[in-house]
Amino acid sequence: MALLEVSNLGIAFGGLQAVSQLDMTIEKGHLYGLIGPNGAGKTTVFNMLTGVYRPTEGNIVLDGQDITGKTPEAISKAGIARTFQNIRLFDEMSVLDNVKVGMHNQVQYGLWTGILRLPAYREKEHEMNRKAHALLKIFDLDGEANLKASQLPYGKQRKLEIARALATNPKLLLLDEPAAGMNPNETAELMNTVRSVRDQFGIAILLIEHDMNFVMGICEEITVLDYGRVIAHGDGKSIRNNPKVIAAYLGGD
Amino acid sequence: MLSRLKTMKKTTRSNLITFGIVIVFYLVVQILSGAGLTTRSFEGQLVPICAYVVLAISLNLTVGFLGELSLGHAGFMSVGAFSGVLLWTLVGDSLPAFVAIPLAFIVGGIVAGIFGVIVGVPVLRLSGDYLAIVTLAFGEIIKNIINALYLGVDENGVHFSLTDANSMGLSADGETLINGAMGITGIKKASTFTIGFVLILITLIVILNLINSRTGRAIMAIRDNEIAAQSVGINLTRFKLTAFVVSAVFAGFAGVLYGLNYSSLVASRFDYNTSIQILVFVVLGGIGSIRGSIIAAALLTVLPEVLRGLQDYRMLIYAIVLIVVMIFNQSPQIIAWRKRIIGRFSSKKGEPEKKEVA
Amino acid sequence: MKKLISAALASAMVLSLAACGSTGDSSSAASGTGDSTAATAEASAAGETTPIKLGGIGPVTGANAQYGTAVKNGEQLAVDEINAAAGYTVFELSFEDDESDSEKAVNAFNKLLDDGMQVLLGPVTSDPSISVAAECASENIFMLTPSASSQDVVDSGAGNAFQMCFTDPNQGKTAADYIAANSLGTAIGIIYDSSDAYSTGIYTAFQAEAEAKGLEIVQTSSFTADNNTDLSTQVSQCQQAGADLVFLPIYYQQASQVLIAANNIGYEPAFFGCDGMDGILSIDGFDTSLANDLMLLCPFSAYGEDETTKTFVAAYQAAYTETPNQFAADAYDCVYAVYQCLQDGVITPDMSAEDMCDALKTAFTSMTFSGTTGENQTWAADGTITKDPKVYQVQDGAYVLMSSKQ
Amino acid sequence: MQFLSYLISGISLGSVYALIALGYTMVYGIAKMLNFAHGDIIMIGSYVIFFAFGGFGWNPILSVVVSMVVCTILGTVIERVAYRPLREAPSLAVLITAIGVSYLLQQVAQLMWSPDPKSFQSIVAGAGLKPLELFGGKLTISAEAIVTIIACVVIMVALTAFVNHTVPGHAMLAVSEDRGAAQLMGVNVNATIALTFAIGSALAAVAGALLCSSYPTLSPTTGAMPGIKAFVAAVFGGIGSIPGAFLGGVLLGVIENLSKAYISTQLSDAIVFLVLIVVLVVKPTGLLGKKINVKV
Repeated sequence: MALLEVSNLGIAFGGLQAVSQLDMTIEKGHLYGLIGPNGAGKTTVFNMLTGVYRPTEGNIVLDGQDITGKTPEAISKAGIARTFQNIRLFDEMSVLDNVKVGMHNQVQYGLWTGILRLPAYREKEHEMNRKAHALLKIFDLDGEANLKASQLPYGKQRKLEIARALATNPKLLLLDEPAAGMNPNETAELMNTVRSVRDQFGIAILLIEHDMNFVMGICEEITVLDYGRVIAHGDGKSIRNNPKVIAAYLGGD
Repeated sequence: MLSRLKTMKKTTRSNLITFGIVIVFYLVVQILSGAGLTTRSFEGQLVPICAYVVLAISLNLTVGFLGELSLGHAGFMSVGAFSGVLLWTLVGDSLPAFVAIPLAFIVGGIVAGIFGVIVGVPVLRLSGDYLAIVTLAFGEIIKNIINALYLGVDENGVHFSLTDANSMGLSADGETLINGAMGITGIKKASTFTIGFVLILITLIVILNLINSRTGRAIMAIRDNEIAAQSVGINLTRFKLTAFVVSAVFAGFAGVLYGLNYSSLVASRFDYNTSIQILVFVVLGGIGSIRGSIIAAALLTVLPEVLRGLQDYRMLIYAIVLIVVMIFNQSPQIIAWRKRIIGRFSSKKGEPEKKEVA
Repeated sequence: MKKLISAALASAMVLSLAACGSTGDSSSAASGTGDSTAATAEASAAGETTPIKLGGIGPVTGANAQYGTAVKNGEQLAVDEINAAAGYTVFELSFEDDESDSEKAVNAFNKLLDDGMQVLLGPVTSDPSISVAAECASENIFMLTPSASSQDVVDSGAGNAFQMCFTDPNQGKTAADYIAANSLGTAIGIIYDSSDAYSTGIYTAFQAEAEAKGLEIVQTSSFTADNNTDLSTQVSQCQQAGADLVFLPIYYQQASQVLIAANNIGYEPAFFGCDGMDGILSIDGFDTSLANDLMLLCPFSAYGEDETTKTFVAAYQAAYTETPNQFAADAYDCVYAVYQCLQDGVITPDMSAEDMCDALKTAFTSMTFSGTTGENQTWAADGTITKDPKVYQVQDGAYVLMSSKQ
Repeated sequence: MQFLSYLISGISLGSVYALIALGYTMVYGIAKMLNFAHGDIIMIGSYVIFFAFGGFGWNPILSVVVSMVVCTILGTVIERVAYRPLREAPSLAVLITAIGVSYLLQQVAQLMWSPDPKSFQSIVAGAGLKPLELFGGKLTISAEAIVTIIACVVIMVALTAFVNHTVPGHAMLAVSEDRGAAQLMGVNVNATIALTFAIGSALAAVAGALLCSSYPTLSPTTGAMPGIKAFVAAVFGGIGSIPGAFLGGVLLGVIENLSKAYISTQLSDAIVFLVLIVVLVVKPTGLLGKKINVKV
């Protein structure tokens, strides 16, 4: 059984049909790309998958569990994590705490345990710190653990967002334009990181990206969206040569 | 010891310094007072200072850590004060003080907490200035209702009225407990500086521990970015409410401390001006800085008393000080100018230190 | 670092202000009581006794500042007169602001004690007075309030707190009795301030007594400090209910609004107020013809013909360019009541505040005092005053004593 | 008939709130700050009229104009000295400063004009307007109420037209939408905000004239409570919206007066505030407020 099965998904804002009849199947451990011209509805798909928007039609099934229309909080618990196109970090908190917030539902203890500093507090905090430092190390952020998130340079902020998402222990990770604003070197490095994350954590990754080299170089499967509809689906090679995709990107319709 | 202080986490060190300031202040005052070196005027201000410190710390939880502006903090202080003091007048004579006083605090805190839930549930659906105005409205409602509340007991039981004292229908030897705008009178004073000091310590322990825990991180995450907080699985309502209610409970404690310090208690004391006064402590001390709240609350409570010599110009000067300090502390241009001046003195230190999260 | 700097700055400001505050203090005191300073110099040269330190507390800033200011002026005037007449400084008055708040009042009380206050003439409003009276009880300080009229004030003072004014219940009861005895109204409307202790206290007693005397109350309307901008609804309610006498146990400021609102809708019942009404004729800009026929139960009339009142009013007008109201008169009397004890040898300047308290308590409960607010006033052991109630009616911008049938 | 009379006095009170709320909402919409001192500018304006009209016996219109000039200067100076340095600071900093300014104005007024209340002579009656009698004298509508309501409507319409159809008005809209972008487009942000304060303060003078004409007690704290109520009214209607301020103000006045008349004179404020809360919980941006969508 596939990890994520999206069938006939659609959403309308007022009279505007932003996404319609979207079908998508993501297998466990796959690297999956979602591309399309600006305004094609890619981020809207992310927002439906993560519960920010409630779809007006269709179903989303994650690992056999129907999560259609659930709250972002419930979906996070179910196993989808995401990053944002415009970075959304907890700016005033430390880099380490950003990741620890990501573990909110992974390592738990109650209000009173925290206030009264019961033995469980020390134990759980220790566990969190250990895991968080390990995650930061993967993204080469462990040196900056005590800085404020807002003090990180842009590229590192993107990485921190991925680390925070991973801290929620997801089955599926959604990356919204992870390479935006990066130079070719950074992009190449990020490609390696994304791959190694997939390998190391064994999770599936769905990403939106405008950088075609990035998408083609990393994704095993790609869906192309235009005007809220799927216009193509397949591996990198078949997409690259698909006339509909070329037309959509060149605006020739 | 010192070397250990250096190696420990920044947050822990900062918290220890805060505790240190409070404890040293308490000890110094006790020593001076024991030696007869303090004035009555100063000693008389100690309990209100403690109450305001607790209020400022608790409001900082809402404003600084949850990131929501509350203009109704005095309302929680009010219900806390009235319920705690009411209990004290009822059992103060029959129970020993070491039981009755903590009981008054517990009751005040619980009632304020219940109001925190009642107010918080609708209020926390809003945000920004809308939230601020609704908290202000709740504070004024509480004041308005307590001002019109008459409560009494006689041999037939408890009587109450929202119109006037006569319509309670108390019998001749009945006792009026809350007398509308006159509130509660004839309160036996119970608050002391030591009680206030203990309350501050408890507040500091609870709130600092809360902030540096899973719950506190969730609260701050909501402050920094609601959408991202949701996306990592944080229940917004639950943690917003937690912060708001904890804040209300401590405002209630502070209210009890304050109420037990005077022989009369009136609801009009807890109006929006008082809420704003507490907010001034928080903003002036630095939003999100507990230590700042403590220092600002203490200094600004003493300031009008120090200015007494100015007679009629006292509050005028207070207002000017407030404006000038705000501009001096918060204006980006002036902060830049200040940094240049400081930079000139400390330029030998080399590169500017990287700011870490306190 | 930033915080350190700010803290340093703040404390520096506080210190510098404190410094200029203390200088400001002495200079203002000097300029405020020019002749008394001269008198001090003379007195010390002549080897006279040290002055008795009087303390005053009341709101001189904030929403109730007009009452505190009147009291401050009244007390200062009496002190200046006494000092000038004696030729040396008999009394030294320091007056502290309480913004009509318990916390500030207790702070002010402590400050005054630090400064060596021997007798307290204040506070002005009820709630702060209750709190300060409790302090006076525990510190054994004599407190004489000019205007805090709640019964709770004397209760809280446990024998140390005395009033120069009627208690609120007393006023309410007297007003009802007077209205009933003189058949001033058959259908009575009441407008009172439910957020104010003074107003509520009078109202409660009035209502109970009116019932006992068979007066019919057809309408009770109230307002609060927060919704007193518009009182026209309350006035309309009384008109609707057909009230032919409206009882106004409120302060002159709001009463003037009631009179204007009634005039606007052509409603002309009889109006009856209490001592808080005094001052209505001297509101700047108020058309005093609207107050014609207004009755008020008040121990003091600035239009009185007796010598004490005339001297007081003339002196007050000369000093402060306005007509004194009962706040000022009560305050003025407070100083003279203490002065009477001094002249009687009950107290001497070298007594401690505690001793003075004991002496004054005994003296007050046995003496008779005549001042601007009444002849032959006496005090009960609990601190409440007994004096002849007087009802005045406003005629052509002055008070006329009403013939009473009691 | 009695109901109608209560309703009209409610609308009249509400129009005063609305006038004050217009000033609040303008400043909020453009400068994004709650100007807590607005009520106190009204108080200062009223004192100016009290002395000009009541004291010196000037023409009522002239008195109001003089008061508008004084308030405009005052408002602009306050903006320049106390608020502008904090333009880029956290919004709470400006809020606290505004509260400081509010205290300051009250203290200055008390020191200059003593805390004793003044009885304000109606400028409306002074201009020779008479109350309107309807139904053979059964219903009297005061001239003050009529003038207040008309003035309020006229000012609202004029403000809306100004904002939508003039160059400075467009600049205000631009600054209100996006201060940074407006600056890049060549709008002088400081001048626009100063202009907003000038207009808001001039409105405060008019509001003060009408407030005190209808409710004639004037003291240094006169502006405080109407200021807070008007602030509530502005939020009620949807802060930043000019018609919203009008609607919010009028509704607030009506609710306040009807609850005084029919429910409780003591608890009218509790009722007003409760209605506000209910409205905001149902409609979180006020009656006519814009819904803010956060882009994810």
